Amino acid sequence: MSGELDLSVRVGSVTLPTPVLVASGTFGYGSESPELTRAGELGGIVTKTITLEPRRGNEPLRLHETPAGLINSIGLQNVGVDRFREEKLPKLRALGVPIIASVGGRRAEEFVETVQRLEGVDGIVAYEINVSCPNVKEGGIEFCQRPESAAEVITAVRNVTKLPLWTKLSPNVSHIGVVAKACADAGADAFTAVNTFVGLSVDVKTRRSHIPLGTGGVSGPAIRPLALAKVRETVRATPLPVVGCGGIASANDALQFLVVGASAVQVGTASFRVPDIAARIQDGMKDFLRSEGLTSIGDLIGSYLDPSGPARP
Amino acid sequence: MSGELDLSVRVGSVTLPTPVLVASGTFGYGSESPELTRAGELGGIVTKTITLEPRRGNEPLRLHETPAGLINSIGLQNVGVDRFREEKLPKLRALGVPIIASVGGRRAEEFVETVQRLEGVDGIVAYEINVSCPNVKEGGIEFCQRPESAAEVITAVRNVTKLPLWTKLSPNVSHIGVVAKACADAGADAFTAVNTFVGLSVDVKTRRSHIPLGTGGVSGPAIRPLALAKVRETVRATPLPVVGCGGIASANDALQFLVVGASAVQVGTASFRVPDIAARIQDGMKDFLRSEGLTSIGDLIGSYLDPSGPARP
Amino acid sequence: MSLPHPRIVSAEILRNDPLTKEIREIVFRLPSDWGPAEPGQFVQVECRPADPFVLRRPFSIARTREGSGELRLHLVFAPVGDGTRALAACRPGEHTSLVGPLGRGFRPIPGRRPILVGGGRGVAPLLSLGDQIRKTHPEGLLLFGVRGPDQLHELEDPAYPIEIATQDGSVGFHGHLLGLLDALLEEGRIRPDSDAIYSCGPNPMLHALSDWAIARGFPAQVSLETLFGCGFGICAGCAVPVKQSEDEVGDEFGHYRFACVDGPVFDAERVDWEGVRE
Amino acid sequence: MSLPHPRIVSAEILRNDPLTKEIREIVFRLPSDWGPAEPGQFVQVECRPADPFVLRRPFSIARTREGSGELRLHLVFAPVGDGTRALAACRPGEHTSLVGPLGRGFRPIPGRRPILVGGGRGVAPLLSLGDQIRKTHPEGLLLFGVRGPDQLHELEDPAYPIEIATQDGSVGFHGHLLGLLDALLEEGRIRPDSDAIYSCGPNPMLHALSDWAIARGFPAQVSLETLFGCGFGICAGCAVPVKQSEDEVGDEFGHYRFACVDGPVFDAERVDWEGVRE
Ligand SMILES: Cc1cc2nc3c(=O)[nH]c(=O)nc-3n(C[C@H](O)[C@H](O)[C@H](O)COP(=O)(O)OP(=O)(O)OC[C@H]3O[C@@H](n4cnc5c(N)ncnc54)[C@H](O)[C@@H]3O)c2cc1C
Ligand SMILES: Cc1cc2nc3c(=O)[nH]c(=O)nc-3n(C[C@H](O)[C@H](O)[C@H](O)COP(=O)(O)OP(=O)(O)OC[C@H]3O[C@@H](n4cnc5c(N)ncnc54)[C@H](O)[C@@H]3O)c2cc1C
Ligand SMILES: Cc1cc2nc3c(=O)[nH]c(=O)nc-3n(C[C@H](O)[C@H](O)[C@H](O)COP(=O)(O)O)c2cc1C
Ligand SMILES: Cc1cc2nc3c(=O)[nH]c(=O)nc-3n(C[C@H](O)[C@H](O)[C@H](O)COP(=O)(O)O)c2cc1C
Ligand code: FES
Ligand code: FES
Repeated sequence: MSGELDLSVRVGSVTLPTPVLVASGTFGYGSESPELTRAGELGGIVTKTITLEPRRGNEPLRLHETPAGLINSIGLQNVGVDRFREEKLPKLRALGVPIIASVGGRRAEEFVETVQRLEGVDGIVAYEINVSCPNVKEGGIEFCQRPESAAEVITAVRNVTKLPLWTKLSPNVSHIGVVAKACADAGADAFTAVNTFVGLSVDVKTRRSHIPLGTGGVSGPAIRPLALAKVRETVRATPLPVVGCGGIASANDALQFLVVGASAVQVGTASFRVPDIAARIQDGMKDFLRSEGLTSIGDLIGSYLDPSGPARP
Repeated sequence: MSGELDLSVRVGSVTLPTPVLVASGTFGYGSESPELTRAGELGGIVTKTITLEPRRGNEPLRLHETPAGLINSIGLQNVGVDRFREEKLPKLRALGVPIIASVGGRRAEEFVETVQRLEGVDGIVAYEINVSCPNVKEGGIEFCQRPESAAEVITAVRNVTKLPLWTKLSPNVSHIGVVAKACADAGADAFTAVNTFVGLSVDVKTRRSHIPLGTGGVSGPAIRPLALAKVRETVRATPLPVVGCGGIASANDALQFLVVGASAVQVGTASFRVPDIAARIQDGMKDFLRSEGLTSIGDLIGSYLDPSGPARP
Repeated sequence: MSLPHPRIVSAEILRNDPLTKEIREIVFRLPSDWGPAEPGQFVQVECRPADPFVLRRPFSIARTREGSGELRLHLVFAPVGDGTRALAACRPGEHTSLVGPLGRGFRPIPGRRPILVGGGRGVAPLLSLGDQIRKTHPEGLLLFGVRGPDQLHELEDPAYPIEIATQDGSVGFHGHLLGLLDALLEEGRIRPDSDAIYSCGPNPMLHALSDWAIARGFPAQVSLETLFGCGFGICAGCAVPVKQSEDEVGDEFGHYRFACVDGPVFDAERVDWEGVRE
Repeated sequence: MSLPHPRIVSAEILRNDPLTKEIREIVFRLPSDWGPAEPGQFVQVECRPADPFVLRRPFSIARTREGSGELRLHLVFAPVGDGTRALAACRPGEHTSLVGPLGRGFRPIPGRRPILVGGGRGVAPLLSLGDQIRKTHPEGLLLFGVRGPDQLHELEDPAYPIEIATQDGSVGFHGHLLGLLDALLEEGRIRPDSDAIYSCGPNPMLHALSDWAIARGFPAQVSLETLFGCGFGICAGCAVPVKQSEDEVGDEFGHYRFACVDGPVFDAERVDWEGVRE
């Protein structure tokens, strides 16, 4: 019975076995405790954002819990592209799951150089271009807050790879659709929407932020309705596929993103509490398909009855 | 002992007996069940947004709960300025609490006309100019998403009143400081930051939004860290006072806004669960002052040790 | 209205037991000076006291019982979602917070025999109505329409004789409440000139009942359910569309009323059923 | 490492009792094939099972006891914040979810006499360490430093003789743990050439103890506490600054290690205490 259900989806030219991926920076390098996380069953793994040079990341404490949310300030701690390729990627590949390499940087040239060092390496099905990390001092969020900057990065990377480019968008903008359009024109193949929302929490006794850098990025169920609105806006802005992300913690949450038009979803913070939540969400999707008498998850994608009229008119 | 504690604050030229106000649209006209809400003890009451003509508001269902948050789509249902002045205001005035009249509209002229009909009326200490409501089809959020539009409203209203103008800012923008600056230049006296975040929640069975209009505004504890970051940004952008709002549900929450530089705070959604939460927050502030050996709430305002350096450099 | 002011009270749970597979009864201990509540009024309950970020849920007051310096408040409820399921899991001895009594209840019509019509779990406010009017209205009927035994529970000391309609035919009249009403009307056991209907239940049932009653000339009052934000008139979340009469043009809320303060009980003919989400 | 894979289990609470005013013990029933855990490993516990949006909290495994097809897992904890207070309110019979065993525990040094040093509520992992090494290391000492009686609890069947230091002087040595260590060193009851220190407690105490041990030539291992996001290496939230040795330049995490997978137990000399938030 369950064999008849088709969870596979396409994100542009990439076919994924299921629409449930794990989000960048929330699943280590993908190979941590694979039995605990049921990593081998997933639709895809987006790696921790990789930069050209190793980065030590931000000073602790890096996390602070808020109502149904989490502020983080990791600062893109990562081993750098070379050690990623040599040490992390082989283990990750062994899981047999599509790998999306998340790439970050301070300048367009860093993105380009990083992508070049990953080119021709087996197992990577797409790049996720992280132009939206709010937790690094230079660059980071600035790219998305000026559509030209984000587009510049995409143009530059587009020149050095034929692999699909997913652009990870920031929600901290007035019009996410404008940024999406600029990136689409520059050669992006898909979008991941969204990264974290800028947030702040203060210890009133010490008069300091709970996070040494001040603000951090807010993720988790608290942001889900905000993220869903941004995803819908992105879906309507261009004809490119969108991978939805933000606060997903249940099959119902994930299905909402598919209904409003996301081709796939990413699960982030929810894995911290329930290590195999992404796989459980897949199980829940199957239950939902059965209860609706559907056989393919594709039938749900974009099925939203939008009071503002259809998307992509 | 408690008599020695000074909770009074100034928002520009307005002195408030305490820094805790109730937010527009979340306290009716201020005179509903005053015993239950302890309305007479508050620092101030911001009225439901008043428009020139009565408005019937949006089609139900108008609310949907999300993790630690609430999506609303009320649509500025209100009795219109004339009936507000004749019927609601006298009852409100009887509470003996400073009244801030929230004014909304679709065009600058509507704001002007509404304010004119409130001019000279006893008991109003300031206007809150709502250029940030995301739940009405025309106008609403558009004002804040284009700083010129928001500024145009402020300029127009500035011409017809000498009362302080608080501008209620939308958080749904890339740079709230830019909007604040434009409004400051146009003659605003203070800011209320922030209104609700655009959000969406979908019923996956019916493929429809839980709210007939599609998106609504998200409030409640879920948005608190996001709102606090926006308030800090607003505080840094201009020398004008800022009234903080968004997700406040405890004294600790409220104090965080004061620490980052807000001169006062507004409590919204939290009153729905605990009708007298604003008064309880005042009680909690006193406890905090005592525990810190402080006598005046003013000593806390702006005491944030900002890793990005001091505000208003 | 000279109703007592609503209060916030922390109440101990004395009992929380299933009545049927789908329906439970929960009993709270309240201070003896709480209320008194009008029949049809409701309370706003913190269903998950440990989680401070969830709104309260509204429940009609099913019964109040006085004795030994305290008041016992009975609610009858169905665990249908997260909030009500959490309430079902609360144990005797635990405390939770209630706000109430709130809202405008039934206004029994003097001289008319009450026909109380409850659908599904909607029997709660009719119990308190029966308790309060049995002295002034000694004659009456209590009609109870349910899907089947999973919703059917014993009523302790009902004010009036009970007639039951079950959709599965397991007990009483086989069919819907309207079928039962038709039958009673036909038999002359209920009469539009001398009776009045007071009802509570799912919105589609209330809609059908209202149409039925209006068409046949019965005065009817219905207790509506919708989503509540606050329960005491400050959020404008609980809008119920009402028909506007000529002399009400320009009335304060356009054609919306607030279920929590203008209701939850409305005259059946006042409700604009086309606009009610069912 | 041939540690068993960590698992997600729903565990019944068998006991949840105060040991002192500040310290509690909670006991879970686990499947008998759970673990085995290394001493110093921890579990991630859902402290408020009804609230699905709160992260788990880490607790060191204090003891495990086998018997009749099940395993009993003991944690010793202090209710200090919302999560631990909610855990304190959980009742026997309720279930909650645990992930574990997780992390890298103590690596007892063969041939060296163990000196277990616990500060405040930090005695938990030392109990499991004692249980596991008492056979291979029959001699040892257990030092326990607390503020006063509110933190001082009986230890059932301790592996080694206990010495207590209390800051208020109510029991045992009057003063801090370091004072007690000084005294023991002076008396020749502990010796850097033959003993090894294993410790757990608040970070400032571990910092002071590490400095003390390193200065006197004791090998020392400390179990660190910091904020955990996940507990199994996927969030990078639990960074602990470590000193980098020459041959480690360019090591994968700059000079941060993850407390949850590289620790929580670290060699004392490895930790860069200047960067640890205390
Ligand atoms: C004045 C009033 C009196 C009430 N009295 C009783 C009573 O005596 N006994 C009783 O069992 N229930 C009563 N209810 C209904 C009760 O309040 C809801 O069942 C409860 O709020 C559901 O909360 P939940 O968290 O369990 O469900 P949710 O998880 O919030 O919702 C579960 C499902 O029910 C729908 N839903 C929830 N509440 C309502 C509603 N009020 N109207 C329409 N759809 C809704 C949701 O959209 C969702 O599909 C009353 C409601 C009102 C307004
Ligand atoms: C590996 C490990 C093992 C642990 N073992 C035990 C144990 O056996 N028994 C026990 O009682 N506790 C133990 N702890 C600490 C325990 O996890 C925390 O007390 C708990 O997470 C606090 O949760 P809370 O929700 O009650 O507090 P919160 O409300 O989250 O915090 C309360 C206060 O404590 C601070 N705080 C919370 N956790 C930490 C932390 N880990 N480090 C520094 N400050 C913190 C917060 O900043 C806040 O000021 C351990 C921690 C770790 C990392
Ligand atoms: C601890 C943490 C680290 C993250 N690191 C990255 C990162 O390296 N690159 C990136 O693109 N997004 C990063 N994110 C953002 C997530 O990928 C995701 O966009 C965001 O958390 C929203 O999804 P969620 O609510 O499901 O967590 C991180 C999020 C968290 C919580
Ligand atoms: C039901 C509801 C109605 C609201 N109506 C208005 C309004 O009429 N005018 C306005 O400026 N803000 C309105 N708001 C926004 C609040 O004033 C406040 O800015 C927002 O809710 C954030 O604060 P909170 O999280 O404390 O609720 C409304 C919010 C809610 C929840
Ligand atoms: S529920 Fe808030 S006004 Fe009725
Ligand atoms: S707590 Fe997540 S990596 Fe250590």
